[in-house]
Amino acid sequence: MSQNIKVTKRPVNSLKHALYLPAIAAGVKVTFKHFFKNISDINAVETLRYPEEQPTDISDRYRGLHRLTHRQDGSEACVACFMCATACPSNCIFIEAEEREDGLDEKRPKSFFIDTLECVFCGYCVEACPCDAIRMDTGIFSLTGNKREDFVMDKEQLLSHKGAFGEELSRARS
Amino acid sequence: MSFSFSQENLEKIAALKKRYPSPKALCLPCLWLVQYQEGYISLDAIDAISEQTTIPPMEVYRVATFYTMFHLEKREKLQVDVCKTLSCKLCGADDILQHLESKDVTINHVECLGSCGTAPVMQINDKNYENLTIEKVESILEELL
Amino acid sequence: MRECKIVSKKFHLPNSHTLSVARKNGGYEALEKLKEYSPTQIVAIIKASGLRGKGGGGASAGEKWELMPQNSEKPSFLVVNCDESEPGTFKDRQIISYDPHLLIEGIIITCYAIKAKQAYIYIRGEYKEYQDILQGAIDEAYGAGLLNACDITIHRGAGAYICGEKSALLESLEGKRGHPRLKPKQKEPEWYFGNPTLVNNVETIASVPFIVQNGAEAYRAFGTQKSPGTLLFAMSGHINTPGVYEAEFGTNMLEYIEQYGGGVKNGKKLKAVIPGGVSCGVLTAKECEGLTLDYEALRAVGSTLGTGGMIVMDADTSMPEVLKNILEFYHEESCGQCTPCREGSGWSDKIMKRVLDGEGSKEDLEKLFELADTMNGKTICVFAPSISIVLLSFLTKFRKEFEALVL
Amino acid sequence: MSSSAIVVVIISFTLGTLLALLTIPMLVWMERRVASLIQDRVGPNRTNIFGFRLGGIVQSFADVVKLLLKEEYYPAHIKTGRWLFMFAPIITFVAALLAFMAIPFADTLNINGELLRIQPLPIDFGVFWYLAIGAVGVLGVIFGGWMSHNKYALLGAARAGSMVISYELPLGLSILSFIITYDTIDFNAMVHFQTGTFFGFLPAWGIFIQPLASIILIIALFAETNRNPFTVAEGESEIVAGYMTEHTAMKFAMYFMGEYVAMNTASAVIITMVFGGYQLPYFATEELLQHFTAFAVVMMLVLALFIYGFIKWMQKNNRVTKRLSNDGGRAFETRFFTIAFIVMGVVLELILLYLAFISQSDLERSISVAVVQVAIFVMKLMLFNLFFIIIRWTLPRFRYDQVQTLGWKYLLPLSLVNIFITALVVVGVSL
Amino acid sequence: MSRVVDIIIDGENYRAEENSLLIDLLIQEGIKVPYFCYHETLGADGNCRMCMVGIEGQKRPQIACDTLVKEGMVVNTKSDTIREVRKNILELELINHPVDCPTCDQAGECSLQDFYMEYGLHNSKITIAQKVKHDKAIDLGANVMLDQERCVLCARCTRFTAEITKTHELGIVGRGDDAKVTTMPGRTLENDYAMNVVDLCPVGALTSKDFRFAQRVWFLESSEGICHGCAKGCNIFIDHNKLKYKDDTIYRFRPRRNDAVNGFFICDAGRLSYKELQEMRQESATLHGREISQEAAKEAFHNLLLLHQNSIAVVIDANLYTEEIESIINFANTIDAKIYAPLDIYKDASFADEMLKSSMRAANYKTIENLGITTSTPQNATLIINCNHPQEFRADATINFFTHRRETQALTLPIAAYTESSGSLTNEDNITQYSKQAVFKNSPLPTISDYLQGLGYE
Repeated sequence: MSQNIKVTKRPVNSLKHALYLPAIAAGVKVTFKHFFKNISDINAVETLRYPEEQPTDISDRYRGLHRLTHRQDGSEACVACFMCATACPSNCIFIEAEEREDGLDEKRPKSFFIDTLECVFCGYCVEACPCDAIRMDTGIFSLTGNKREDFVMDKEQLLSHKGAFGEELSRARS
Repeated sequence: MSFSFSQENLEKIAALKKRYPSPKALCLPCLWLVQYQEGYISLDAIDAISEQTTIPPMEVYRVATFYTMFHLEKREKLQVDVCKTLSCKLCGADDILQHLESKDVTINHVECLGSCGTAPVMQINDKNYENLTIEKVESILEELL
Repeated sequence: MRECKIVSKKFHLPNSHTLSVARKNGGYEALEKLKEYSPTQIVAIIKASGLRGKGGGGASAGEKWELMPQNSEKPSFLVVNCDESEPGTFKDRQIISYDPHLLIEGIIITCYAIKAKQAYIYIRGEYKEYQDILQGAIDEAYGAGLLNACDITIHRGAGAYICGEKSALLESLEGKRGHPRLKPKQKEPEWYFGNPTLVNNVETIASVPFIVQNGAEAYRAFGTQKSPGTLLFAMSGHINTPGVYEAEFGTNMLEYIEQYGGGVKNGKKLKAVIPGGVSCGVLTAKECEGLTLDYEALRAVGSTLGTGGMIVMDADTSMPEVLKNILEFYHEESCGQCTPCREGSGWSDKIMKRVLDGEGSKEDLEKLFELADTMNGKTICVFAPSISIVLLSFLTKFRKEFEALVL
Repeated sequence: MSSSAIVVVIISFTLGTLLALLTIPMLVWMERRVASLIQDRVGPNRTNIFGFRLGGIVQSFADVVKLLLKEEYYPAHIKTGRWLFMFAPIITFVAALLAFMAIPFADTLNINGELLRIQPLPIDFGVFWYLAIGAVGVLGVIFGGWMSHNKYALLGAARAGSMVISYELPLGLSILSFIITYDTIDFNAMVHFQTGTFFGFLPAWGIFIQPLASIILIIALFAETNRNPFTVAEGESEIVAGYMTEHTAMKFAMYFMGEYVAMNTASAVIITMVFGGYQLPYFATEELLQHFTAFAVVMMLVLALFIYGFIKWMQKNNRVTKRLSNDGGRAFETRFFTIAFIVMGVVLELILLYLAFISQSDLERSISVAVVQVAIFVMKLMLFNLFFIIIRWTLPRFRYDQVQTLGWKYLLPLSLVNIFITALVVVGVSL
Repeated sequence: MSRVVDIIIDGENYRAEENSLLIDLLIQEGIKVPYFCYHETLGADGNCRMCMVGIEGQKRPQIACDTLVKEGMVVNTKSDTIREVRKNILELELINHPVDCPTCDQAGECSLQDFYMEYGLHNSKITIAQKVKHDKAIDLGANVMLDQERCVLCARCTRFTAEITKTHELGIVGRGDDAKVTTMPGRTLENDYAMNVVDLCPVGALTSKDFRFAQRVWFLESSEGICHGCAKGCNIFIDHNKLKYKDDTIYRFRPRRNDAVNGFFICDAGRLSYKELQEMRQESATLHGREISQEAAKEAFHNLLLLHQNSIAVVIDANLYTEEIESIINFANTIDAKIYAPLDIYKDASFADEMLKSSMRAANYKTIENLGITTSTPQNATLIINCNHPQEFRADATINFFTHRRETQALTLPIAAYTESSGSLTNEDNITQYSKQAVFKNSPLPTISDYLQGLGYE
């Protein structure tokens, strides 16, 4: 333990440090360097010219818009256990449960809303789901709408989202 | 389809009642009587037993499901209970069972019938058939079917 | 090895089940002694004889009789346990079919000793044929006026191994499911509808007339110091002449098998013996060498004498299959009252099935060991501990055969 | 008052107003663009009117439109003093705007012997004006924060108020040093004082004459304008948005723009007091008038070179990367502006040519010099605004206690010492 | 009364009655002991084998529910062996459990879950295909749903129907690992206390059809209240929850243990009474069936009082809290009104039984009696102020304080229901109990005493 401790010496309390101004100058030098380099050739700046250019480096771990996965027969994998709603730090998942009649399970969501305006995209719901029913693998990173209501995703919308990285069906509920 | 004990059985029950400190003890004897009378134990019969023994119907039902020899459903075919426990298995019960597969009977794989010394053994209608061989099974079934 | 016939004296006689044959051969003579002895004296004689319960546990019968109150306001009952369901055991069947009057005589004496007016014979449901013989004998006895002092009622079970356990048997006799009762906190008799009750095995009761007639010492002349008397040992499995043969305690096992059983079938080598019904730990051929048949000697090799029903297996027997068969039996027969037995019996059976199907792994065997540990001593009755003993004896003594399956 | 005087007053007032207001979008744009360039980004460059993007400056106008059209929202919990809540940002904005009006943009214009100040408010006590009006701005902040009935807003207001108190003192004391040195409270006279050289080679700028007071002045003005590293009043990490947490739409825009106007004013004051104001270094107004032809020729050369350089730069940079097929009309914009700049350059060259060689009118020459001085002033102003911006994107924010420590423990004693030394030197020199 | 003896549990001294059950002491002292089958009212059955403890001098662990306290007993509940034993037995309980917690309403208040977190936390050794399958979601009737797979066969429910209600509807049939709880084929669970088996069930085998899928229990807030269904005054938990953007809603009533009043149980009628409590509420003041503002109502109230001076009768509902009744009496005295509380309407002999149901369907009628309020119907009054009394009275004018909407033309003021306010009640056995406010509505309704205060009385 003790050999892992790295003792960093405090900067000497010299006049140079106390004055701040040299440090400010050094900082300004750095910013100026970038400023002049970029102003002389702005296209050398490596940025993505969105929206003409779309990102190509979204990994399968990227937390995009949510979706509800399906079972083999196309019905929802969700059993309305409320684990996602419980785990949700921003309380943006609203579920109502009902009896499921097809015998695959006992319970299913009657309604399932995610208020994406309240959502912080932390992915806890995906972690919490025992049925692999909710995922954030759609790769959808931009969501637009004209009204607040447009951002409240209902069950049908969530089910209609496609996974961007293969694997359409729930792994836990077949 | 309601059930009522036959007169003969009612007399038997009355006689048995004197032998036990409580009518509750008659649960098993009554179930046997029902099974012999009807061939199986119907829910109506359970109610009738309940009446005789003062045990609630559910308790009678529970007792009936506990013991393997009581049947809650009508059984059509000839019932052949073949012992498959260790001694019989060691003496070739598997061959007998395999042979019976082709017959028009219901085969019940039952546990030890208490005839280990005369294994393999099967029981049909309370009668034991011991020291079975395939030929013996053939002749027994021929006689019964 | 000397011949000794205390219980099986009349077995070989034709029509031995009839009263006349029984009378001719000394039946009901012990009843004369009842005029000499008081009930407590009879209990003392039984205790002095060292008669041990022959249903498997081997507890002293006399001590049990002593627990019965002599001056109780409540009626006392005698229950004869004829629910002989232990695989490999079929001795009580011999008694009730070949010498039922011996049993009736024993019951009369016992009822006298414990002041019971009512005796029940709880017979297993599968013994319908033998029940009829016994019923015939009882009717004869009634007819002869022998049963004035007590009534004997045959109570037929309906196929539940657990009803051989005395408290489960009483539950069943009370018209309930055969669930064993919680152990009593102190030494006390059994209770039947709240009345003191004695529960003894058929053979134990059948041994009583001899003791009463000839005295405790005559009985002690047989057997060993700690296990006096005789037992109807049974043999089945891979043996030339299977059957029930009475022998005294302390008889050499292999000699017994050779002499009565005619040796292993087809002249094969002996592989293993289950000494007293499947609930006893299995013995390898090596362990059987020089082993005497008494409670103490078998306990010394980590098994029990049980009911004395030996199952003999020859060298070609697959031990995993034997174990599977026994586990199937337990799975089927567990009463399902308490958790370790209910779930453990089924689970061990399923694991064993996996192993036999070739889908098992080493962990499965480990699981069986753990299960055996969990089932041992944590249940209401001794059903689950028996599974545990069987599992452990098979798995440790024939480990190689099991490991061959999972590799 | 003569008609020419009225014309000059109107022109300079218009100039001042335009300079103050039109620089807002410019400064917002600059802030964004400079920030992005410093951070290796591109910055706003998409908004356009008929394809004209003006390097992204259109974005600022779009934002103004957006803020104007936003819902005028009042928090429901504000039950009393709603008018003050609404009025507060206006105070800040107007105060900063008025303070700017005392700054001279060019030297006094001599029209037919009449001396006319090129100053929106032709007053000779500009320093006092600035000190008086400039300090009112913080009232808007305090009112706004207080009337918001919001703890974060109140905390922000309290921070702003206490910071202004801590920094008004060093500010005033450092200005006092300048007053002692320059012996005037007139901005124009101050600029005059800074004409010429110091020790023969340095321009006689305040920064060289009064280096300590200059630095204190600059630091104090950074604090006064609530600019980084003194943005504790709106420290997002602790108090959401400080005093403007509850302000939305145009009310927020007022604060926002007020900050830029204040920054602009601060820059103007610093330039005027420390960096020689509208004056070209080394060249006084009189010298320019005397050697006007030579000056005009130099101007013609500089202008030509500048326009050439600018067009080249524009052609290089007003493009999109090769990765994109569609350039959104930038090639057209570049072509248009290339032509426009050439035309403009030619016109300016011709005017200069006319002034240098054909025109003999003194009035025309002095107006030309005034125009050049205005241009120089604007250039200096923008450079100093750029400095403000660069500092903002370079330095992290001070902690609140550090702000107070700096103000009270360092700047105040230093400025006092500086007054003492200045007084000694001034008295010593005059003896 | 038997002897009190000293025993040592986990190294600490405790005192307990000799020959009492060890598990009772453990539960009472808050010493963690897992158990399924034991229940204070149902006694020991000894079938779950979870409550194993070590007892010095015994070579094997013993079940605490079948161990009697003896002088000088040394008990160990925390040793590694005991933990291991509990873990192993728990694992056996879980072997045939479907582990469908996501769809199980019991999740969150399930003993299996709790014990698993405490003692298990192991990986399952069984594959799903090997589990014993039983029926799921069987409607037993009486609002009880049965899931045989989740059952741990503790037999609490069957013992409840056998010993408490003596109706014997439920039983464990079959044997071995095929054993399951069921009713007789074609017969249903039907007794007035049936839903108590839902509370008794330590796992999710028996769940309430009424509460099925309504809420997850961990969202619910439990408040202590008193049932107003009859004069018995059963103690209940009021489980309610205020969902985001919604109002505070009650989802179920659960019995709360009080040995002096109701023991562990409540009747089904009381349990389901939360429903009508929340329906058809009077939410604003009405006059001639039309909504009016609070101010207008106030004015109308004063006008009516002035108009009918000296001829006013106040009728008090026998379900109101004592505090309310007292403030109404005060008010009546100030305006010189007569006070009535007719009790006949509450009498319902068909409701009564010998367990928990009383024939008097008014929670606080004892207070009315104790205070000596006239129990006849009001006579000769021109104005009747009806404080939520269920009966309708004839008079020239009426002022109603109602919790629930009724057909009336008179001035009606909405008041808070009993779950929305707190107060004391005296039950038929003269036991006074306090009921806490459970529900906090987004826009709370005042109580009658709030009104009277607001109107300038008191």
